[in-house]
Amino acid sequence: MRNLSLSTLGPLAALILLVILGAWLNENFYSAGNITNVLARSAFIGMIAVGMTFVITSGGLDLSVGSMAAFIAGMMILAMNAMLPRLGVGIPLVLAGMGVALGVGLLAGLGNGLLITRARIEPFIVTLGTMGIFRSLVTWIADGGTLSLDFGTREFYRPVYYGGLFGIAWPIIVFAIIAVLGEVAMRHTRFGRYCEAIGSNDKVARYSAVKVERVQLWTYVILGLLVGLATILYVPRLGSASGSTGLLWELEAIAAVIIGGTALKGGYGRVWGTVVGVLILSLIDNILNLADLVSPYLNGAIQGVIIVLAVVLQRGKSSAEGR
Amino acid sequence: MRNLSLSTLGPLAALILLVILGAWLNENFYSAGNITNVLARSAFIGMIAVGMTFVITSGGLDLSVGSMAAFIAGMMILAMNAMLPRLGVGIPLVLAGMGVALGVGLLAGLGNGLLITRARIEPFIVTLGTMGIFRSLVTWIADGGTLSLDFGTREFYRPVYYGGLFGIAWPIIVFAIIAVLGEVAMRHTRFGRYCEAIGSNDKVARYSAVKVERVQLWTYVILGLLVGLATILYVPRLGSASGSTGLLWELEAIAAVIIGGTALKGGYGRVWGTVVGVLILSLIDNILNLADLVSPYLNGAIQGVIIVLAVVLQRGKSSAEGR
Amino acid sequence: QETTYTIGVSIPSATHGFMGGLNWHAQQSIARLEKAYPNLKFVLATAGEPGKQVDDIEDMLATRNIDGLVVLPFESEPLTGPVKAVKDAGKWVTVVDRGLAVEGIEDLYVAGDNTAFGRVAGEYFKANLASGSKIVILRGIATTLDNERVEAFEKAIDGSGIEILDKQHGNWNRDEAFTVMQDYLSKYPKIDAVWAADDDMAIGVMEAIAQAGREKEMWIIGGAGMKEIVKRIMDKDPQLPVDVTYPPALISAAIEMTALRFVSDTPVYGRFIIGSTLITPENAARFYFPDSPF
Amino acid sequence: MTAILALHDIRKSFGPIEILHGIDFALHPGEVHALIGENGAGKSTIMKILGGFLAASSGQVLFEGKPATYRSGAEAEAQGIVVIHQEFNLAADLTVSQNIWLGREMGGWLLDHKAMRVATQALLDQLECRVSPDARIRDLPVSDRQMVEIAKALSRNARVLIMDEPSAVLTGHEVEVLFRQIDRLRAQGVALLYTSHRLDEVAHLADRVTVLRDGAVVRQAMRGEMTEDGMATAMVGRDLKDIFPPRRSDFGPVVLEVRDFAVPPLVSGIGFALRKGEVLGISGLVGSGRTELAEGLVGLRRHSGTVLRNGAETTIRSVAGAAEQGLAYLTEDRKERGLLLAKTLRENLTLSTLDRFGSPLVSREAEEKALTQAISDFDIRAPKRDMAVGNLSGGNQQKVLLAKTMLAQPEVIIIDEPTRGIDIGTKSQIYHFIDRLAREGRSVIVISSDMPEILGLSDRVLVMRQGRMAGVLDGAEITETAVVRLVMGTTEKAIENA
Ligand SMILES: Nc1ncnc2c1ncn2[C@@H]1O[C@H](COP(=O)(O)OP(=O)(O)OP(=O)(O)O)[C@@H](O)[C@H]1O
Ligand SMILES: Nc1ncnc2c1ncn2[C@@H]1O[C@H](COP(=O)(O)OP(=O)(O)OP(=O)(O)O)[C@@H](O)[C@H]1O
Ligand SMILES: [Mg+2]
Ligand SMILES: [Mg+2]
Repeated sequence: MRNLSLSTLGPLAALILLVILGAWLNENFYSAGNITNVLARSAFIGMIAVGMTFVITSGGLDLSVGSMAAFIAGMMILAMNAMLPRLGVGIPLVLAGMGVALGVGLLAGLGNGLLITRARIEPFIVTLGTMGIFRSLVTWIADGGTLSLDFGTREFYRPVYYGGLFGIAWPIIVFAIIAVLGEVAMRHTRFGRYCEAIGSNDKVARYSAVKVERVQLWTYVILGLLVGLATILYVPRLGSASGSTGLLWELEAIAAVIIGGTALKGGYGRVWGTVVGVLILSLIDNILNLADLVSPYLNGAIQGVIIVLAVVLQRGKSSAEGR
Repeated sequence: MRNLSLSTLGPLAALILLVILGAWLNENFYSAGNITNVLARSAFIGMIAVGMTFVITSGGLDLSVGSMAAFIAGMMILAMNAMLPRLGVGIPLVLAGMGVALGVGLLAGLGNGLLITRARIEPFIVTLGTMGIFRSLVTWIADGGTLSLDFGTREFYRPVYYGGLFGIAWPIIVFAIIAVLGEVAMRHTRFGRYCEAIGSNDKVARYSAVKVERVQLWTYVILGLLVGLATILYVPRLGSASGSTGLLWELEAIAAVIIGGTALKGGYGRVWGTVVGVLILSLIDNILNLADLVSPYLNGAIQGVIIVLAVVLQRGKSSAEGR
Repeated sequence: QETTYTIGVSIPSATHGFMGGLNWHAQQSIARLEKAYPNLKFVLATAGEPGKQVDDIEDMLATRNIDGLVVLPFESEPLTGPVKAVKDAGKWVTVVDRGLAVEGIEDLYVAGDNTAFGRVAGEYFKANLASGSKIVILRGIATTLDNERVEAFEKAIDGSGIEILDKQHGNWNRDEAFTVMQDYLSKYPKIDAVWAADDDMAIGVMEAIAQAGREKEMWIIGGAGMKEIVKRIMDKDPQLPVDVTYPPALISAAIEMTALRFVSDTPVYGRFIIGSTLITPENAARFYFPDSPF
Repeated sequence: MTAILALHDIRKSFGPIEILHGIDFALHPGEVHALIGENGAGKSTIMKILGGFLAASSGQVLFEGKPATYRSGAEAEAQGIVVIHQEFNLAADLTVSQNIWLGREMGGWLLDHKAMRVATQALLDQLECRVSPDARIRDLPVSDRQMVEIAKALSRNARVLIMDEPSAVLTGHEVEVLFRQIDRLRAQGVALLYTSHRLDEVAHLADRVTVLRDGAVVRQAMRGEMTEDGMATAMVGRDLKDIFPPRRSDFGPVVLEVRDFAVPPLVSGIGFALRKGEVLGISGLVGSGRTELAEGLVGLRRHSGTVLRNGAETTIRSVAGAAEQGLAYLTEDRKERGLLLAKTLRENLTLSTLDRFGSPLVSREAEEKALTQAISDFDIRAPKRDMAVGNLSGGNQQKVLLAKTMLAQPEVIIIDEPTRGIDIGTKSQIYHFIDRLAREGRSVIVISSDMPEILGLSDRVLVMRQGRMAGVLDGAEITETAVVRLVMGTTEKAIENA
């Protein structure tokens, strides 16, 4: 427990500093509306990043998640529009759409996972390839434009993003559940333990009766499912998908994982850290929008500086331990 | 020697298949003009990828090279335009511009390297940060638009890209020299040996009196210099720099390195492989332009499939060895 | 047997709604013209960044034996040299939308009017807002043409007493516009109008406003002429009183005129500026193309 | 004779725990000094301090009578102090030759590959090691890696050579080669420091012996002043008798039978039957294919042939499959295949049997209980319970590995080099543990390069030579000469058996 707190402290400290900064820059920062906005927006990347934590912990990588999200969104919209005449606007249609999203996500993750574990190709290459494939497919299906959900369906589906329970938006609730499940899975289940073991030394894991390929395959499948889940919450937001949906989400998700203290080489995963990392990233955006610091051209530079600083804070703490 | 030929064979086979495909699709593929075009445009990514090979071999990573190229191009153009009144259009001006490019490249690489080796922050995070920083700075300096080289200067400078020696374009010559130097450095010098040793096991390297931090720092500095060199050849081609210069070059360079057979985890570097990887990537683009295979929307998908296939070919050979 | 001609078309790839529409129109025109004129062949290439576009043009020249080139430069400066090389090789050159850095290279220039695009929007704001009104702006991807539009807009509202609260980049992207607008709404208790500068961004903006429940408070002007937006103007949506055109179909005009150069004797040299006009509920039907993806 | 390298009142702590309590100690040119002690006594720590790899918390290191000036292993090496580490210090992706010359490559701007290869070949020849200079370390078995380590040390022209259990992973012949080199260096006036848990080696080699117990020197003696028993007693602090348990005699039915088993390319034609409650020893030279056979049996390598478990034919394709059949294998390579060095004792202990610690949630409590049990069963000396396994002493790592494999309570257990690097006191405990397993009705296959171990433990001995069975010895047939004859191939029993 002690070393957990020590090393999570870094990103957490950065997060707290950002919150203080935000509040100081703009009094509306603390408003329920703004907090809801920031958290709900984090939810997509957040869920994906939780899945990515397992992939990276077990020594893998997935560059395709952003385009996979676009692809899933496209397929989901297409499927819902196609089923509309038969099912009519209503819960069955929405459930069917969700099923399609999860199914496509599962298949996409399975595809990545099989290429990596069966054909034994580097995860970087496989997912770089599928990244191009998914994105092209969406653009192609959308004919270069935007796939839009039927207007009536959309109105019905909207509350899945904008509605909530006890005043808490659905994306936030779902993200929280996924984060808790992820943390439990990483710390307290065999699966998480196996991921860490494989990432530390896959040979040792194999000699210890761990089904290395199967666990790795599962990490990609779970990630695919989580991308599907993220898409389910994403589609009601704008009701559309295009070639630019989910652009660079992969980089953001990976960055969140690494900022959170998971090792890029695998062997050590921290789901809480990832959640903190995601929040840091979306807070930076929020604060840059709320404050009139400098030219908006420099937003990227400030983002870069804060990311590096957040990690410096963390490393400052843990490098004392010598790692 | 034998295992070298075995594992280089894969990407090489893919390259040869692509060449055959290209020739079959369009008889102009073999024309001197087309070959020059393909080789010359590979030169930018090529030189950067050669530098990236050393970074990755020694266990590092650099995501910032694309934005670094944009930044260097911007600074170079700014400097040349500023010096124009004093130096006038001529060789001194071009040389001064080149000096600026190499200088800025060196400093940028040094910055990355120092943050990674002194502050001990993950290369992924550092270079993700500087990636944002460099790109923002260019956009900011260009005020959201484009920085352009004075037209007269540009006309004078043009031959550095379009001219050549004995009918071979300068970028090709320079790339070839860099590739040969890189291969020699990797295989036949202490530096290359140390890179492999550090990537394989930095503790062992340190025990063996290898100055680990210094070698790692050098890999980033050299990469910075090579980005500078690539920019020197790039600026006369496009004569301008903007926020979209060098977009995604980092991904292409890393992909070339991995396709070439260098291990992403470090410890094993192959410069020849990288060169083959770069050629594969630019041939794919060229071939897609040679024929109207499919909807241009699907280019990305075809690219993805070919990248994965190229690596499957290679792994097919080497997985027999059991790794 | 008449001679066949090959025309290269080089445009940016469909990374946002407007470009998506432009890609669609390009493909439609090509299909139509190839059917109408069997002796015309087209080569279409799309690029995600200026360097790739230069590659494409080089490849067309070296391997596809093009007789003419229709190009929408990703950026003016970097494309100037390569397009000039095409011209110097004796080919026909049509430049679309973004002019080259050096004048007089192209045979035909077909463009929208970025200055007018900003100005027309600005004039509408000036005419319909009281002095002291507060507005926010969403900018596109940081480029020269975005700068031109914003400058023209600011110049047009000059002296009206309208206050621009903020102008951040939404990068012509729905999601980013949504995020930026959400934060604007948190930051500013009172906003009277939004210049979203692009219809894709307008959609994101409207969602954010709907979420905050502030639909009554402000209206939005987008830009380009996306079918959904035009439809809502036709339906007299109070939130979307008007739109400013910047039709992606201008690529069709350019391709067709270039084709005419090869299949007929019609003189097509010159500059054609397709002005930006205001879409109002009255004239909206003329701008409505339900089949276009944009 | 003056000391070339000496320690004066050295203390060393890791965190709050003091490991060494005031060590005094000297090395003299032309002398082999042996350092012995139980696992975790602090031998490796002393050697690292001498070699500049660790700084002492207090006290002085004297080199040639003056306080040592070196600050790192590399600097020490430049002054002629060379260490062969207990854990391997080789870069796995590099070749033998590249590793040996790492940091001191030959050639000017360009490396002189040929010179290095030739020099490497000469070193390997000197060690009678048949490894190719161009082989990658990754592909070498542990014994060959150890020989490369030795070659690397020899290439350094040491004035002081410090060897931390160099013989632990070597077999008889290689140990002889090593001893010849040690004799040669001693004659050249090199000061040598040597540790080993094989006390016969110590008695044979050492001119001077220092006995360490719990981080303090308890005895020093010159050659001939101390018997092997005396050393063992001084180390452990009590008399040791009956290292080996008494023999068992009642065996049950055959639980594992193997027919015409082959693990390409090396191993073929293996057939044996293992009975309930039996200990089968497998002996052979390094490279005779014992490890490959074992790895084939548990599905880690592609294999062919028939395997019968309790009379029923089965196929085992993975360690997990083997576990389902009640088969477990303890690897000889604890660093690369046995333990996650960066993880804690607990995580390592339960890794292969995690499904027994609760589902879906793993019970931390149950794990901790298992760890407590393992620590006491195997006498694991860990300064802290939650430390990384990599920070344990070598012998204690081996104990963790043993505990981990035993936790699965396999019916049939294959143990590859069970007591590698384990001190004599604990060795005896492990032997009794194996005996207990057999008496509980489990069956054990012990692969060992330690002759007394094979002789003392086995009910039957299978000898392998060049991937084939050289013969099987039963009961009274098991004598040292009989085994050695089969191992070396001077008896022809192999042919009739195959
Ligand atoms: N980095 C470290 N952190 C904490 N404890 C350590 C560290 N390194 C060694 N120790 C502890 O110091 C003690 C002495 O270890 P050392 O390796 O010197 O023993 P040893 O005598 O060589 O034993 P063995 O015969 O098993 O190799 C052990 O208890 C070990 O766990
Ligand atoms: N002829 C060979 N071909 C391929 N690999 C071999 C060959 N001989 C030995 N090896 C390698 O050596 C390793 C150990 O060899 P082997 O199992 O034959 O040794 P062993 O008899 O168990 O001896 P020890 O355990 O004492 O090293 C194996 O894992 C294998 O990779
Ligand atoms: Mg030790
Ligand atoms: Mg063995």
